[in-house]
Amino acid sequence: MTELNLLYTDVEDDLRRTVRDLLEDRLGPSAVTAMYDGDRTIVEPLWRALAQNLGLAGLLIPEAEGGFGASAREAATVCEELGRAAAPVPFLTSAVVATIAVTGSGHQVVAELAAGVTTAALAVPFATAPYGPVPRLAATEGTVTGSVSSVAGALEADVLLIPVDEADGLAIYAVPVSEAIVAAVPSLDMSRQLADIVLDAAPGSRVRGDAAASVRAALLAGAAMLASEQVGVASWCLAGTVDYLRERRQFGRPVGSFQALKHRLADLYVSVESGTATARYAAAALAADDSDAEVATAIAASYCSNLAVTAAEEALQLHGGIGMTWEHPVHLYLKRAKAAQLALGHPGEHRGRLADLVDLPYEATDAGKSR
Amino acid sequence: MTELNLLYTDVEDDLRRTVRDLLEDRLGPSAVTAMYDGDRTIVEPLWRALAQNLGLAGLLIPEAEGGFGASAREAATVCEELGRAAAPVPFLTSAVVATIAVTGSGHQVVAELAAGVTTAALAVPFATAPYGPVPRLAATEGTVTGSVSSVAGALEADVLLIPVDEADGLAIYAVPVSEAIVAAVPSLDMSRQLADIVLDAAPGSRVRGDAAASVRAALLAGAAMLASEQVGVASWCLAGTVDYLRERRQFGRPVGSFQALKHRLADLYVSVESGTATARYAAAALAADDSDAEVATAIAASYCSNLAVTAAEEALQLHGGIGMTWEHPVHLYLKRAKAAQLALGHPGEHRGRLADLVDLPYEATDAGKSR
Amino acid sequence: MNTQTDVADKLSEKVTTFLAEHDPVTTDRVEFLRARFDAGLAWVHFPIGRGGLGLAPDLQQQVDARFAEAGAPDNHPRINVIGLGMAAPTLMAYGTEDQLDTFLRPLWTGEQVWCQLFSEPGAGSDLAAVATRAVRDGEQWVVDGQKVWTSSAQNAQLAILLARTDPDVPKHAGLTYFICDMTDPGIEVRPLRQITGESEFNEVFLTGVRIPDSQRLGAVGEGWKVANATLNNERVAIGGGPVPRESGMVGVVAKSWRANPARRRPDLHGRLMELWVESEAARLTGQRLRQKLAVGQPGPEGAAMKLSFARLAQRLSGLELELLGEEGLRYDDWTLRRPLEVDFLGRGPGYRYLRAKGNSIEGGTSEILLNIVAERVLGLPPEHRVDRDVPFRELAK
Amino acid sequence: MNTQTDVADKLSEKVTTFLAEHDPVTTDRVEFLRARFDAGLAWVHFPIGRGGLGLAPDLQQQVDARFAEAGAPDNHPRINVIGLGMAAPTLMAYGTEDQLDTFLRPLWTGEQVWCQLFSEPGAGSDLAAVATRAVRDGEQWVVDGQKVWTSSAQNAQLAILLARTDPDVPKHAGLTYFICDMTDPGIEVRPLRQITGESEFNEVFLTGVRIPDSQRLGAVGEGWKVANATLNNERVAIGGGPVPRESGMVGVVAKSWRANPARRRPDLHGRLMELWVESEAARLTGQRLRQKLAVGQPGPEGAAMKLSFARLAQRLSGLELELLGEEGLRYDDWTLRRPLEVDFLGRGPGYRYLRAKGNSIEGGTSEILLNIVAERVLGLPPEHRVDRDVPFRELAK
Repeated sequence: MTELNLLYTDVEDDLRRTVRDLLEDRLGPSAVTAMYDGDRTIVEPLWRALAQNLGLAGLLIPEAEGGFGASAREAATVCEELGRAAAPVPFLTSAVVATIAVTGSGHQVVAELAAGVTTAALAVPFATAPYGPVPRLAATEGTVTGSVSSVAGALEADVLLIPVDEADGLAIYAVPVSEAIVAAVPSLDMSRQLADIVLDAAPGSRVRGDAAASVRAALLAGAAMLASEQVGVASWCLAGTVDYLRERRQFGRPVGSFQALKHRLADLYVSVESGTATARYAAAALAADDSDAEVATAIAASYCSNLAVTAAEEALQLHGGIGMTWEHPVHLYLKRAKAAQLALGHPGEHRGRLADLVDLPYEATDAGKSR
Repeated sequence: MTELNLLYTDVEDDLRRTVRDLLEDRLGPSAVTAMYDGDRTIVEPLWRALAQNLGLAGLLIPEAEGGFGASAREAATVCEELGRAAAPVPFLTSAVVATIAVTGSGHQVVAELAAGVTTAALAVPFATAPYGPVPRLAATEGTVTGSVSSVAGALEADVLLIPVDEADGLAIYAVPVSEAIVAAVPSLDMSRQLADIVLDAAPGSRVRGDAAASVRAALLAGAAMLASEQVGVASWCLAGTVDYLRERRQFGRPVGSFQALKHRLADLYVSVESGTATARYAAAALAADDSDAEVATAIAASYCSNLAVTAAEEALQLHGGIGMTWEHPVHLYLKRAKAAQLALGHPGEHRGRLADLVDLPYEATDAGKSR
Repeated sequence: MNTQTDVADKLSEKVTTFLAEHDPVTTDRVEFLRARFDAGLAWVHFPIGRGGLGLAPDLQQQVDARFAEAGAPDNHPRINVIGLGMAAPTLMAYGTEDQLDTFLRPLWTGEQVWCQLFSEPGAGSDLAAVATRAVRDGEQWVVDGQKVWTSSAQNAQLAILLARTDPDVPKHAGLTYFICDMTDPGIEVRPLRQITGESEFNEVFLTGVRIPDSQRLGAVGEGWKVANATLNNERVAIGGGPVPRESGMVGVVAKSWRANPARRRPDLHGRLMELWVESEAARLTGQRLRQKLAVGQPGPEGAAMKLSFARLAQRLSGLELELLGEEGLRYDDWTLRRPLEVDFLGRGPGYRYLRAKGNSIEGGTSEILLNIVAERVLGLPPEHRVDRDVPFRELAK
Repeated sequence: MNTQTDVADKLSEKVTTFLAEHDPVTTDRVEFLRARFDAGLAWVHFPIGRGGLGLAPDLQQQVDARFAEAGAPDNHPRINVIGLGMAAPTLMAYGTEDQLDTFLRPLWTGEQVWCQLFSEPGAGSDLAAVATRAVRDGEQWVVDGQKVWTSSAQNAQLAILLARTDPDVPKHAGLTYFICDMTDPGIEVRPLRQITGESEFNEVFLTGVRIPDSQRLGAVGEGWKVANATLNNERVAIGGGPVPRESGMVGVVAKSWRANPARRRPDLHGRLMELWVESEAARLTGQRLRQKLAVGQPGPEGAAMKLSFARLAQRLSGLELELLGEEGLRYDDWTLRRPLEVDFLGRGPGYRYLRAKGNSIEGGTSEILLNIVAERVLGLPPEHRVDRDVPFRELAK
């Protein structure tokens, strides 16, 4: 077995630089803060620039289907940068999760996604883990009826991809948002605001049947890419705090010279390095279609979910009072991190799946399933 | 409901002082260290002084049965001091657990225990929690046959109290050690060395039938008193480390002036205070025969078991290299703490029982038991 | 002869007499409160003539209970926390007779609400690094600077203010303590929004604010000593009576666990039980501390309580969101509000999670409290201080 | 043209030739090793004539593999860890030609085992606080003092020694580095027993030990610089090839979990899975670090690896005892032994628990490593140092 490369390739470094430059240029923290008061004007132009100008929308779509044919490694690099900027764009929900759910279906939505002219969202609650059955709606004669709550990416989407219960299994229907009631809900993380969706005999187009594996693959890749996003969040928190404590002076000396704080930041650094390794491994395993990909994802998802929360909590505490204010961006990362911890499977769910996969079952019997 | 007093009464403070003076006078750490090489000469005279001269053997036995008629509060105070000195005496095993198992039986062993002329041990593995069934031996025509492993206090005992399976439930038989094979086993904590017991048609005297409640009460009180012992261990570790770091100089200043270490010791202080409160509450609740006594014991046992381990681990680390040596007493406390964590129920078992008692079951159904 | 009971009985009689003379239902609210103050029943441990009777502080509880029973109006203590808890004892300790005459009664009756102008953006945990300047101009002081984290500034008539009167001496030596009129035209109050979306606190900008020298508390240059008296009052307040099991955050989470059987998972249960046990440990530690204080064994252990409280509130509110899953991803309301009190239990779980982050920062960060425990409780040596003997002006900012 | 392959091929040829000329089975062991040294196949990155060929260090692995394949005797590298890993590179960097002639070959062949006389009871983490004195006496130095934590002292013929030659200058400036003969009559080695019952290390007492000045390494007063070269070699050693999943302590605990279904409980499972994930994270971090080093992106991240390793070893070995319950209360053997290597996996769980406590102390405590990460990786400001400019003699001990 060749060892997977856990470093960033030159291509990935270039991609990172491009994305980072664009975000530094176009997105200030105050624009994200404004979203908490309902001002979402930043989203559309920023996403258009990333999706179309940089071509990120079609990053994961095979060239044959009109995309870039890049791998999870590159997508992960993008996610890291989006996390680092707390960027309010639907890359994860549209270009990763929705895209993987429909790739290979031959449906026209794939080409539209590849071109970045359509943005989509898989209509499942954002908390859904890749391991269990997903909530499904009902379809009759080409129309879909039902509701789904707390969907991420729906507010930015043109098309909703609806998991539908058919006689022979799960199907995916594409429903234009114009045919759905999409109600924005106040969300813990307004940089990825959720929505409740209601469909009442909404006309839909059947994208694919036998879709359980596709949905599972989509959510699994989502969890793996979210881990890289969480690494980005954690890296920002570490770097921002180090910078702040190097400058901030109290008791006549830089606050960053106090040993207790230094040790906490050093601990955090060790964790960020570890998280980076797990997220890189998950991305590399998915990119290589490695048999260890599911294990790798569960490791990265459970580790990085908690890492980002810890990093953001430490960042806030070590910033002191200023970290509690609306003006300072640290809260944007705390909210992003805490919401991401609950998204696409809670760390405990990932560890539970891992226990099955690596033969460390909870139960005293060896009857199989661990919960 | 009157609030239970969580402070030490004057009587308890006097008792503490008496016990501490005797231990400081008679027991150096080197005597405990010597036990790891098999030298147990300290045990018998030290225990005789405590049991008979100070009368601690009969502390918990009602005056009507020849004892002092003191309560769990006083016994807990004694346990704290024994923990603080890592004292190798069978107070917990004989004067608490064995004594409570037979108190009220009317058997002559009670009077002998009260006088301190007999030392006893309840023959159950030291790891046994108060919540499940205890392992039992078989009795035929006044003789007992079977084996029990890893029993604490057996090496110091004159009489073994054997849980025996009878047609109508659990009984306790008293068997003189001279009729048993008691094999000392190398133990993690040699200050409370364990033994394996084998009985081959050993003649025994039936102490009581219908003994399940007595055994349970004995183990529960044992767990509560062990919590106070653990507080004593933790207090020694904290105080010893603070003293050491105040004196020890590195880099031209007292090591105790480094902030990272100060914060860790301050955290430990907070935990020791909390542990003291839980142990005091458990002792007070048992002394008052409060309906909350089982909850109080489970809280104290689960909290203080981990507290003592944390305190000893921190003490070792903060002592640096010297803490890893055989000469320095810190390892005696680490071994005592780690063994105590596994004794009379693991913290997880206590929390599991607590979950049932306070209606926080694990299972999704409300079928009752939490595991 | 039990003199303690004796005193309590006499006090009870006094209340009875007062209530007979002042019908709590028909008397005007402010008149009633003024009369209660004048009768010495406001804070019985204060001296006679100053709203008290020179009695033991623990007798206050029975007096308050009697008035509450009788349906008497209270002085809205939660609206004037700074005044009652911090300004009043500091006034009592350092105030001149004139100052006591002027300020104590309207403070206690709630006619004047007080706020605190200590914290500054540049100071943070280094409380003495106050940069707000007060310059003497005849019988007045002229104050310029900026304060922050001021609760109730929008409602307050008066403030306790710490300002630098001499920048040429070391940090702690150049401060003076004032009573500042919040209606001065040089005062501007701006709400400071917090991560919860709310604005509990304010920034206060002082521009040419004039304070008569008669409103100086303590000597010029003794501000740090006076401020410490105030701050000690903040930390001493450990709160009154017994706290039942599952109070506060642990109760919220336990309730949520009981109500959501479908969300139960073993990893969450493990953490729930650990935190439940720790919450009980903290509750019992508080109980033990109260018992110690009652028999006169006080100490700086209040710092330890605050540390535990903050840690538990944060960990439990974090767990609550994890327990709720999808529901935890939603937030109740981001609208800017200006509440006068924190409503931990009335708001949603996301609010609790965010607001609890402040518990380890406000009123002394957990890091400062750990220093206090290490140095004052454990006797560990202090950090090397580079700012002790340097004139404030020369300290690098 | 791939010059790298080219070099590797030529090296391989050289080994083939050597093996043809020196039958690894029939040649006397020491003769064989001496010849291998002389052929430059001992450590190929050392210069020609010093056991090497001046090649890249990563070529050594293939050479060692070839010799192992051929059944050649090795130089018992685990018995002479200090000599090979620390003394040799320091000699190479600071040794005179005479010193290199005298010491390198018998060091590499294992004819002379080395130990390290740096640590002292009074110094601890403050490595430069060496109190052992070396006083010049003509062409010799006379050394008196006490060293500690010396592994292999009972087998060593030689030692690298750090001693104070000038107490009147600041701490770091008064040290000198020597090669000390362990057979000198002034040397007394006493086993130092550890909490496991074993004695891996020794105390070494030096009384009037005489060292010729020709055995000084580096200039008088430059001992700290030379010692740092040695210590950096200690920390660089991150170890060679890929590490499979569930290696080391996590594998032991996972195996125990699989073998003991009756002991499974949800709280233990939660901790097992957390530590399993953390162990994987640490393993992948190590893999990533190796990949970085291979493409020449080194850094001080080795400190981070050591921190993770110590923490995991301690937490996992603690969990193992909890998982075992009653069995965890028993210990395998308290008898005093003097092993030359630590046998983590061959001994019992109690031993593992106790021995792992040393992982965060030996070779740099975790606290010192955290300082290193904070200052050298994150660039946070150093602590205020009070001992930099004071003569060693005047520092309070």
